[in-house]
Parts: sequence; C-alpha cells; structure tokens
Amino acid sequence: MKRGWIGWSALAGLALLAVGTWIGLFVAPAERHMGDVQRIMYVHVPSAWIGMVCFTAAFVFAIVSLWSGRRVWDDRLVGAVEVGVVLNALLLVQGSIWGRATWGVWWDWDVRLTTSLVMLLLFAGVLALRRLADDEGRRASWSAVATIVGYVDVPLVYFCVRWWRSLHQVQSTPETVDPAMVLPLRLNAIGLLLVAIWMASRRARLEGARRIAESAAPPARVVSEEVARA
Amino acid sequence: MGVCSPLSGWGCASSADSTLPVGAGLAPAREGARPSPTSCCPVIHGRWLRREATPGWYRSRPGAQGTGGAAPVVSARVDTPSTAPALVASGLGRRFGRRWALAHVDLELPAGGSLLLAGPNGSGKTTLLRLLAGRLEASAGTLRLFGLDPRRHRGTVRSGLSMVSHHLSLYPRLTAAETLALWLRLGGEPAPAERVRELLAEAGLEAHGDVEVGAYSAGMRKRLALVRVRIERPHLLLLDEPFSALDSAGRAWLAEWLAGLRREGVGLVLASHALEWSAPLCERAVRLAAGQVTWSGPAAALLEAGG
Amino acid sequence: MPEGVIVGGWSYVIAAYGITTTVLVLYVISLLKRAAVTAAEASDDH
Amino acid sequence: MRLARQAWLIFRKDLLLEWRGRARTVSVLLFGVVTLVLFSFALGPEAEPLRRGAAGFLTLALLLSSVLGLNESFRLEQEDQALEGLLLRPVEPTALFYGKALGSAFLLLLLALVLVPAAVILYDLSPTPAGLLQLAGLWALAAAGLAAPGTLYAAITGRLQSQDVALPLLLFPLVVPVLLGSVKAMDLVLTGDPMHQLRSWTLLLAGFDAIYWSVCGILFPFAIEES
Repeated sequence: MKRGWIGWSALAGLALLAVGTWIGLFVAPAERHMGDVQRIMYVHVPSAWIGMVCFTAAFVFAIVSLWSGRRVWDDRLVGAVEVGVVLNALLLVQGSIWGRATWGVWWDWDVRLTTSLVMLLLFAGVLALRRLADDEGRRASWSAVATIVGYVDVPLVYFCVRWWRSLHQVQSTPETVDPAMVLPLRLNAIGLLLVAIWMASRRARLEGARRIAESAAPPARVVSEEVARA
Repeated sequence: MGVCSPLSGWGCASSADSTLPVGAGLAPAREGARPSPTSCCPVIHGRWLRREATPGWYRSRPGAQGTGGAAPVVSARVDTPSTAPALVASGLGRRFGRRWALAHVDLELPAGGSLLLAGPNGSGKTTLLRLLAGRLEASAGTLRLFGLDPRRHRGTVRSGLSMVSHHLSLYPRLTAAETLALWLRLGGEPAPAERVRELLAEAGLEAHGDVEVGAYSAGMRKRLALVRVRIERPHLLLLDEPFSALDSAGRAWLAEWLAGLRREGVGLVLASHALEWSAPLCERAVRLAAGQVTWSGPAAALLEAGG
Repeated sequence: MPEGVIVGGWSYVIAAYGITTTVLVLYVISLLKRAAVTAAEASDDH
Repeated sequence: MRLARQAWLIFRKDLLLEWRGRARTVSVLLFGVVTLVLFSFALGPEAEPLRRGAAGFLTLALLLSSVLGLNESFRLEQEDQALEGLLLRPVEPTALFYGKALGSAFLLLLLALVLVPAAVILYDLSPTPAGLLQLAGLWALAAAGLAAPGTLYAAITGRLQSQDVALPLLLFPLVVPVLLGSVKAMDLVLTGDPMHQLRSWTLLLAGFDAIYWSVCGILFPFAIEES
C-alpha cells in the first residue's frame, strides 16, 4: 500500500509516543504529592489537548463545509469529530482513574471533567444525528450546524461550571510543572497529534468511500422522441 | 420595489432581493418613487418601495434614478423576464441514495410559456417540480430560472416562483381568511377584508371564509391553496397534479382559472395525469419515464398519442 | 518519603495507559475493518 | 424592516395556532406539573430537601416540557409541509427562525404561570413579591435560552424518522449552561443570596441568551434549506 506523508508522520508519531511514554514512566521524577500517579498526566494532558485540536478542526471544517457545500469537508468533519470523541472518552476514563487515585472518588464535578463530559455528549450527538439523517445533503449541513453550535457552547459550559463550582471549593489541580516533566508531555502531545491526524484522515477517507459506495452513476441516457408539431 | 414584468398583467410582485446592491433599491425612491411609464404597477406604497430592494430581473429604465445618470440600477447579470427564458435546465438529475429519480433532463421554457409533464407515477414528475422550486438540490446538471442561478439568487428566484404541490402547505387550524391574510402580510402588503373576500370569492369559498381549513373537503383546500398563488404573483407557476381531488365542476373551474393566468402571461409547469384537462392549457409537453424524458413535443400531440 | 504521598499509584498508571492503548488500537482496527468492508461492497456492486 | 415584520407575523401565527390547539398546550403545562410532583416523590416527603432543590426542579420541569412544546411546534409545520410553503412565499429563513423561537419562548414563559405556583404549594416555598418578580425575569431568560437552540434543533429533528428521541439527545447537552445558570440564579432567589451573586448570574444568563439567539439565527438557514 502506498503510504503518504500522513502515514509516515503517523509512524513517526508512534515513535514519539513510545519515547515520550518511556521517559514519562521511567525517567521523569515522581511528583512530590501525588507520587507515581501523576505519571497519568503524560497521557491525560495530551489526550485533552489533541481532543480539543480535533474539535477545533471539526469546527473549522464545519464552517468550510457550509460555506463551500463540498462534501469533502463533510468527510473531514466526521473524521475530526469521531477521533475527537474517542480521545475525549479516553480523557474521561483517565481523569476518572486519576480522580480515584488522588481524590478517592471516580467522579468529581470538577470544571474540566464536567466540561469534557458535556463536550463528549455534544459531539457524540453530532455522530448520532448523522446516523439518523438519510439524505446526503441534509446529513452534511446538519452535522456542520450541530458541530458549530456545539463548539460555540463549550466555552460557555466551561465558564458556567467554573462559576458554579467556585462556591464549593477552590480548584485543586496542581499546575506547577517540573521542567523534567515538560519533555515527555511535549513528545506525547506531538506524537498523539500525528497519530490523530492519521486516524482522522483515514476516517475521512472511509466516509468518502462510503459516500461513493452509497451513490451510483446516472443511468444511460435514453433516446427521447422529439415531435416538432401536432 | 415593485417587480413589473411587461408580460405579467398582475402588476407588482412585492419582493426583495438581498443579494443586489442596496443602491438599486434606494435610488428610485429618492426620485419621488414614481413608477416608470412602462410599469404596470397600479399602486406603489412609497414607504414600502423605499425599503425593498429590486428583484434581479427587474430592469429599470435608463436614467430612472437620475442621480448622476449612470448609477448601477441595471445589474449586468440579470435580465428581464421578457428576454430571459423562465426556465432552462440542462442535464438535470437527482439521486436519492443509489436511485436516480431523475436524470438527463433538458428543458427550456420561454417566459410565459407552458409545459405539461406527463408520465406514470414514480416517473420523476414531483422530483422535477421540487428541483425547479428549489426545495431539492440537483445532483447533476444546471438550472437557470429567469436567467439566474437559483442557488446564488435564492430570494429573487423564489419571489418569481409559486408552487402548489401535493401537500398544500396549509395550516389546518387557520381559517381560509386568516391563511390569505397571513400570506398577504408576509409579502408586505396590507390585508384588507375586501381583498381577502375577493380572493375567497375567486376560490368559491365566500361562505366558508371563517371556517378552519382542517374542516374543509380536499377540493376546497385545493382551491384555497391555488388561489393563494394569486397573492404571490409569480412569473412561473409549478403545479403538481392540480386536477386531483377536484370534482368535475372543480376541474372546470381550475381549467378556466389557469387559462386566465396564462392569458396574463404567467408561465406554467404542470404535472398531471388528467391529460384531457391539462393538455389544452399547455403548449409543450414532455413525457417522463423512469426519470428521463422519453417524449417531447406539442401538448396537443401528446393528447393524440394517448399520453 | 514525604508525608501525604500516594503510594501504590502504579496500578492506576498502568490502568490508564493500558486502557488508552487498548482503545486506540481497537479504534484503528475498526477503522481498517470498516474501510475494508466498504471497499468490498463497492467492488461487489461495480 | 422586512425581516422583523415577517418574524412578527410568524410569531403571531404560532400563537394563534397554539391557542386553537390549546388542548395540546394544556397537556404540555400539565406535563410540567406532573414532573414537579414526581420530583417530590423521588426525594421523599420531607420539606427541607425539596425546598433546597426547588430551583433545580423548576428548571428541569421547564426543560422537559420544552422538548414537548418544540416538537409540537415543528410537527405543525411539517404536517402539510407548511414550512415549504412559507419558504416559497418567500419568507426569509432567518425571519422564520426568530418568529418560531419567539413563539416557543412565549409558550415556555406561560409555563411559569402554572409551574411556579405549583412549586410554591408543593415544595412549601415562601417567596416575597419581589422574589416572584425576579423569578419571572429569570424564567424568561431561561425560556429564551432554551427556545433558540431548541428551535434550531427541532427544525432539524422534525424531519427525522425518530424525532422524539433525537431532540432531547441533541438539545440537553447544549443547554447545560442555561440549565446551570438558571438553577443557580433561581436558587439564590428562593433560598437567599448572602453574597449578592444574583446579578452576575442573571447577566451570565442574559449573555448566553444573546449568544444562542445570534449563533442559532445565523445557522438556521443552513439547517432548513436544502444543499
């Protein structure tokens, strides 16, 4: 199979992920308060970043899709949304595990966790809507509309939850990051980005192939009988 | 700004086109809002005129706006309905999933012309009408209405079109009078009681104006939906099976009513099985089968050929 | 070891990395599988 | 202005239809009351937890009833494809959006007349007259915040096979900010506002409304037109 630059960069991304994870797990120092649990960060934070990148890309694709009306952008939109949803779901699982280890609970109505959850529901809704719409054109414009509204909604959710939470407790996520922790974080983020781009582009290509498989060439033109006058 | 087609005896269609330069609609208003001599608009409301932009195919007289002579009222990309064909379709097709409901349709209809679409159920007549009305996007081919691309000039094209389809687009809980008044007001016209009564009389519904449409018989509903077209003052009227659901008196009424519209220069595209009623109303006819045009010629010849 | 440090955090770390890797691998497999199915369908029809 | 005039006409038409079909409107109102009653069963008979949760229950009752009202509003348009007729008239899609969203917001506003007294009785609330007025204002803001995205999505889901499931699925996550804002602000009205936060929550809610009404208004034409 011919491997394009996206494929090669995804392989490079895998290598980066391997190196970054190795450094994160075995080389970087343990965090002062959280100990080794903090090592979840090296996968958790890149998931959050790249998930957000996916949704941002989906938002841009949605605008282009509405504006140009070309279905290619709809394919790309699905790719970005679906990969974003996968990463976001992983993010919630990792966050939940981390929460269990540090706070003792699987779930906490923390700002980021809550926002991620709502974001997941919003974009999973886009995917659900696509399955319900039968017409190709409607599917494209409706998913673009839902993506745009959903994306615009995310910061609103974030601010709202922050205000809502601020009554109960101050934010407790430690923000100080040791320089030794930055390197694996960056390596993993770049690696995951490259892999995510590959996955999204594969998904987009799949959507395009499906679109074509669902369509058919017009039938052969039949000869029409022309009558000049009565 | 009123649309005044030389062909249309109906006077002004109230309509607007947001895609046109603002100046096109504003300039004549400054000049005192007088209709041009060639205009057939009986009444122009000054305020209304000032606020509405010019529809695309309206060509103002040279110098109609008098603000330095060469103000761009005449838009280069539009034409009057008298010269631009009402409808040009080439290679038009529509696909639903893998099935092409319509393919390779080439049609041309001169302004004010009339066309009969014949063919069995499922041959693509309704799909074609919906494509023409802009309620469905074509999967293939190009379409020009009044010389304009309906995708780029949606508002303009729509204000020149009317369609009465199988679904009549009536609200069952509104009375006939309310329906007509709503339609008048949506176009920016006043809806005085006598105008509404006039329209009701035209549909033969004077006695039922205050009855909710949901209580009407199918024929009455159809007549109401048809008469509502009057308010829209189209240049091109698209009808899907207009003769169905009507009794013989109703059909006679409709034939007469449509003939009246034709005399006023309204273009007509009519999909019908009732050839004995519809063929005399149309000049040209095409027969569709499995989504393609299999026969085209004069409507009278189609009648002779037995459909 | 200073006070308050979470001990035995490795199981959580392994769980997080394990789940992430598994899900991503499964997703990629599903991608490839779906692509193969679509390609097979397309070649069947044409 | 043409847009505003058309929107106003659509709004008035919706109100008239709502009035003519008031049996349905009344069932939406009753549904709201039923949910309020169910919440009290879920929490048990003690008055105190009910009183504390009253703001949340009111907002949830509003949210759940709104889905019924919105679905109904677009069912009317789809029944005889009246919507297509309006678009061909031609009515600007944007005008259609604002008209219908106003209509839905108005219906949701009506809910307050039934739900707030019901909550006062069922949950043993004792709001001051000023508090009732504040509550009404907040209710209006929440109703507006639900009506705009609700109208956008109801227009989409109204043309799906499984519309009844699809609307809440899409709408509920989207209106989380409105939900939170409304619960919080109403709670401050009902159970006291020692730190004077009501003003900022109200402004926040109003800000959300502004964003929803503009973004959804821009996107509605794309949702309703074929492409």
